[in-house]
Amino acid sequence: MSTIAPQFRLSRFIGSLFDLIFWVILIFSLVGLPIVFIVLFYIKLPVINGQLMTPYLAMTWMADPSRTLPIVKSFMHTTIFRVMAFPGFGFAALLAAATIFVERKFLAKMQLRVGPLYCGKIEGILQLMGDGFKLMSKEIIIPAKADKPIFWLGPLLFVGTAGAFVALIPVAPGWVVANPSVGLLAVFAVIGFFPIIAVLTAWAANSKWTFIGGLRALHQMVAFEIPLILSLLGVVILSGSLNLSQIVQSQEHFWWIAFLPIGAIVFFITILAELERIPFDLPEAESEIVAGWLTEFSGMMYGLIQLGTYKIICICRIIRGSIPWWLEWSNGLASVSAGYYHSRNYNWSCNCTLPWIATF
Amino acid sequence: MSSGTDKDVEVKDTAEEHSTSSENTKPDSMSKDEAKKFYEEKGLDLSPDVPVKPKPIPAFEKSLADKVSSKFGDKITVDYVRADRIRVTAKRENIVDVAKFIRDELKYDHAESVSGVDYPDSSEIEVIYHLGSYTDEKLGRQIFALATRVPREDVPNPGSDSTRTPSLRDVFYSVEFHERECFEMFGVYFEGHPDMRRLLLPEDWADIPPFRKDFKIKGR
Amino acid sequence: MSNVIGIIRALNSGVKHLAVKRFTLRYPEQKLKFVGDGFQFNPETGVGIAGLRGRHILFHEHCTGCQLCSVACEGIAEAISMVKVHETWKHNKKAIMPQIDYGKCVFCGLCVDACPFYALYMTNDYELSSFTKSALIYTPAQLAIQPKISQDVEIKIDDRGASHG
Amino acid sequence: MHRFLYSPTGLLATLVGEAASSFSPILLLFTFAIVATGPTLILSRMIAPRRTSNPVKFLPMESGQVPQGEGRTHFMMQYYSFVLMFVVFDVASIFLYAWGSSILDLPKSATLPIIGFLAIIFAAFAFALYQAGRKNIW
Amino acid sequence: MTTQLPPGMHIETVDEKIMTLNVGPQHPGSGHMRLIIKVDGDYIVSCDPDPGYVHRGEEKMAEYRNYIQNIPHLERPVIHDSSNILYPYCLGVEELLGIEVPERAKYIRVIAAELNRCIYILYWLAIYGIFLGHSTMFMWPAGDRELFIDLLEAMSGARVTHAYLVPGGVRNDLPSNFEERCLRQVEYFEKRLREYEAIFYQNPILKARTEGSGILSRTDAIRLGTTGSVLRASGVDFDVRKKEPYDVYENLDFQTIVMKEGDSYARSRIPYLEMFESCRIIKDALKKMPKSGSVRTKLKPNPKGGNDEVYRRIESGRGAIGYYIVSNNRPEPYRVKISVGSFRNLICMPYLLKGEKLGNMPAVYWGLNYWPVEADR
Repeated sequence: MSTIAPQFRLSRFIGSLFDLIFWVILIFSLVGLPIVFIVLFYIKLPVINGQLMTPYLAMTWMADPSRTLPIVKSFMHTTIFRVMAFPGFGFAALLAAATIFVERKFLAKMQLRVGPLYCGKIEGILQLMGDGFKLMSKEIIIPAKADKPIFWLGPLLFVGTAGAFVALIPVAPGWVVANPSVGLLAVFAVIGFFPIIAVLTAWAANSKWTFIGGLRALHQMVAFEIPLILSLLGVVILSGSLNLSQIVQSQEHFWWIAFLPIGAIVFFITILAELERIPFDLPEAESEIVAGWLTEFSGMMYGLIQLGTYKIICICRIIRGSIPWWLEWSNGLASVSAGYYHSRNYNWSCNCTLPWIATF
Repeated sequence: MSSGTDKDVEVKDTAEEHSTSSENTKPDSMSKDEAKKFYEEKGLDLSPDVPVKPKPIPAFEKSLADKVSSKFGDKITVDYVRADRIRVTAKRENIVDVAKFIRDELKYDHAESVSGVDYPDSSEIEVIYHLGSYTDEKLGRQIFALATRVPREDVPNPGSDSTRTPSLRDVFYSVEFHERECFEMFGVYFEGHPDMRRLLLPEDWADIPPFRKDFKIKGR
Repeated sequence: MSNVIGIIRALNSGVKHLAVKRFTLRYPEQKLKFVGDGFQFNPETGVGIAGLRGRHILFHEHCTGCQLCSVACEGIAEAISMVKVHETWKHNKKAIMPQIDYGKCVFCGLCVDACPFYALYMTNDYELSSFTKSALIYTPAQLAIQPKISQDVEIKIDDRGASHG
Repeated sequence: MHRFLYSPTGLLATLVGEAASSFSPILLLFTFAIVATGPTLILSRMIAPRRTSNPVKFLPMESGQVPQGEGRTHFMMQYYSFVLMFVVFDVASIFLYAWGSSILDLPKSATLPIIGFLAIIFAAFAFALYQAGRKNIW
Repeated sequence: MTTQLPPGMHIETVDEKIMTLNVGPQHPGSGHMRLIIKVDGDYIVSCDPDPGYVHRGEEKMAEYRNYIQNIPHLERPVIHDSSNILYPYCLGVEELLGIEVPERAKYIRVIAAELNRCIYILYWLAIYGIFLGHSTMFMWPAGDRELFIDLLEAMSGARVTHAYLVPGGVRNDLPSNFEERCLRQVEYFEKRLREYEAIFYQNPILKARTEGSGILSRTDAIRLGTTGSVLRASGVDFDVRKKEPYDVYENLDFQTIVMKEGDSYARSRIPYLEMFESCRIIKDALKKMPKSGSVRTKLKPNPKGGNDEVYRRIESGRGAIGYYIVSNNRPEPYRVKISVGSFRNLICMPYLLKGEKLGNMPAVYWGLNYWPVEADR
């Protein structure tokens, strides 16, 4: 009998099943139920057919189809729906997944490969899901002298900040989670968060490679921050507003890129650097400093970071759309450049997923 | 797989047959000593396979060798002069002078390899520098083998026994790593080498230098 | 400016390959076609006949149990050992034949070169993986089986690039 | 009540409240993202194997060697000049935004001081770049 | 040793600021070897190569096996350039034993060696690409390598470790339609090779990363005894195939590629241009090859050399490979010394990396054409 794979034992299997059920119930009752109540507290319950909607009545929507549509409609205008689903988290996560898949597939085409093929029968469409499960079932190893709380917090903060980034983006007229009057400054504020997280986790991991990588991430993001900010100044002057929705509305007739081509190019280059894409991949240069500040992350922690990264890519793409410099042609350029120059990350994506966002 | 099922069935048979056969057929099959004897009976009794043909000594190589021998006289011995190959053996006291002469007068400018050869019968280790030239067009196809012999001790203690020779690192810079390799593999200490450390062997190697003839490979 | 042109040319070069044929062998579905039936040897001329050096095939009717293959293998991989077989051949008095351990074999084919009786050849079969080490040891009976193989894909070259099949 | 609303304190409170209401969804989405993805870590912790038998496994990555020295050290990063420039000009750029967003409402003569401001900034920037280029490492 | 520091740079060796990095043996930017690199910020202060992780004692093993049995294990250090590392061994043993090689076998050996050189360079180029973050350049050469592997497999019967060259010729004759197939694939490959130019070699990003980094001057290249593409990138016109032509290289039409710059870009470009020359050699050899004839001289079962020694060398993808074989009337050689290009180029590494930026390390390291397994032997 091999020592690597011990023999299957039914009793242990059943025991672990009960274990799992116990944990699920415990977590649901400790975390899930409070969340449900918080959510119910925030949702403004509608009045339907003359009576106030209660959670218990809402439970009956399946039994009474006439009640369904009003409930859904009213739910769609709540903040919580925006946060969770459409312009918010779920939508961004879906976009990120689509980005990863399309990028992998098209890169493979350029490199004379086939890309994901077998998982999910049709062109490997389930590959990402498989990767997710794989990452989830991998062991999380935390280095010995690491600063454990910060190390655990790193990926969560990263994903959370990427989510906060999502909140600022107008996806369609009226469809935006948060609409502050100085939205553009808020974007810069959120972008400024990422190097802090990088340095924090890099310092916490107590490894040389993460340390160098984190410092490089910090320096790179800082170095490209001013060109990024200045490149958007022209748009602000022309549209006379810092609100993203107003910037979008101000160019219904023509795009500001006609007046600001240089700023557009600067923006494109700096956003590449902010996203640590090739050729600005100094913080993660894998042939010199193993994976930069991601070196010590393993398992699902790494998965969360990747999720956050791709979410930021999508958001930056939509920003390019909502400050419409980067319409079709620029998206095309980005996608093309992705293919020729690596790889792992680049936003191929750009044109291929939901181009209508850019053109509304 | 062509015969997957067949193979699975026959696995047990194979194992059994193997174990039994190794006992039964041991005298039949040829063991290693016998095989060696077989070689010696077949091979060594015969005359050498090399047809001995007297080859003309090429003039250009001869002139190079003459330059060295006229300079150093009987301090060196010219072992052979062949087409493109010259071999000279020098004493270890004057190998640096010979090497300097070869570099400055004959225009050989780099070492291709430094090899040691162990001769336990004469209790000597030979160190051979194969020198080549990039700068001189005519020497492009020439290899100058400069050899020296150092005493060999039966119980080696690399670095602190009499197996030592002057390093040529100051003459030919390129021998640096080659001499380090020769040091760990044969225990020849090169005096004057700035960085005489182990190169390929692990740090905790505690056996005798492995390329000596008395270091036997396991099972041979 | 030259940098911009260089980048654009590189992009163009990459994009052109979107429409080029894939150069990927989808292995379990497609298998490469090899030259001939495997590596064989002509002891009279001392020259081999080209072919893939895969698993061996042993012709029991030719094998004399001379151990030359085993001796040849001794300094290389020590994969061949001579075992007793329960067969009676007139020319194989000792009734021993080679048994090959594919966990050790390096597929150099020098055993085939050593065989003077046309008894040991190599075939196109290269799929030898197994779950246990002992299943990699092939007895003379297993070595006698002609493998069934279907290998039909070749590299094809046309205007739209090279592809398999 | 009305008196309070139009008092300076009340106006400030309104402003703060509006700002909070427009920014609070950001915070909400931030928390939601953590709440939605955090359980995957817990799930991973539950289903993934956890073997603590070999302490070598928990060493930081050092290419297969036992680490020498600390990971957290004083470390010189030669691109310090970029950070310095960032600190200086990030603040300046915020003034530019304040000017830029309201330029359509300002009189034309308001452009002159900003041009002077820009001139000073660019001169300083050019000097900083020159200094940064002069020394290879800072 | 004089260091080549960037102008105006003064490294103060204060211990607190210096960080020691172990690049290797488990590092994406190293092979099976270790570079102990000390960095001061982003600059490398010193580099100490520590090879030996894959040392197998091939030279010792060769003393226990006879001349034919040495063939399979001697090609193991460089399995993707196996014909070339066997070539000098065969030449040396032929000289020791006084064997004449048939004319056709000489041409076949040259073709095999050139095909193998292309296989090696493509492999090398693929890793060069991925080291610089260019994943397209990783996939393309790795895929196109299949063309040559296919040809050599048809020739020799094995895809990677061929064991095809033997003292006295080659193991087997070419298959029937080999020449036509070889011509077709080599011509297609030349077409593919030209496509590498735009995407990789003329790419401004690659040029920015490699041009001017790790400069090895002509005098230093000679003094350090480098070989192969490293030497030719520094402006020394030396190729064993031209200077000391073995087998039929003197009849074939090709030229040596020499560049003067001596930087990483030149070192990366020379192997690429040499692949064109290899294709030329293959086509020329196919044309000039005798269409029929013997390909192997029959040897005695256990040939043994006289009391003699021989040093033969050839040019491989990584530089000159020299075999020093001593024999003493035995079927086994008394001593075999393999002098390989990788080991000779290793000495450049501390020299070139000192004062470089850490980001230039992969380009300089892999540009030296260093193959750890071969260097350790």
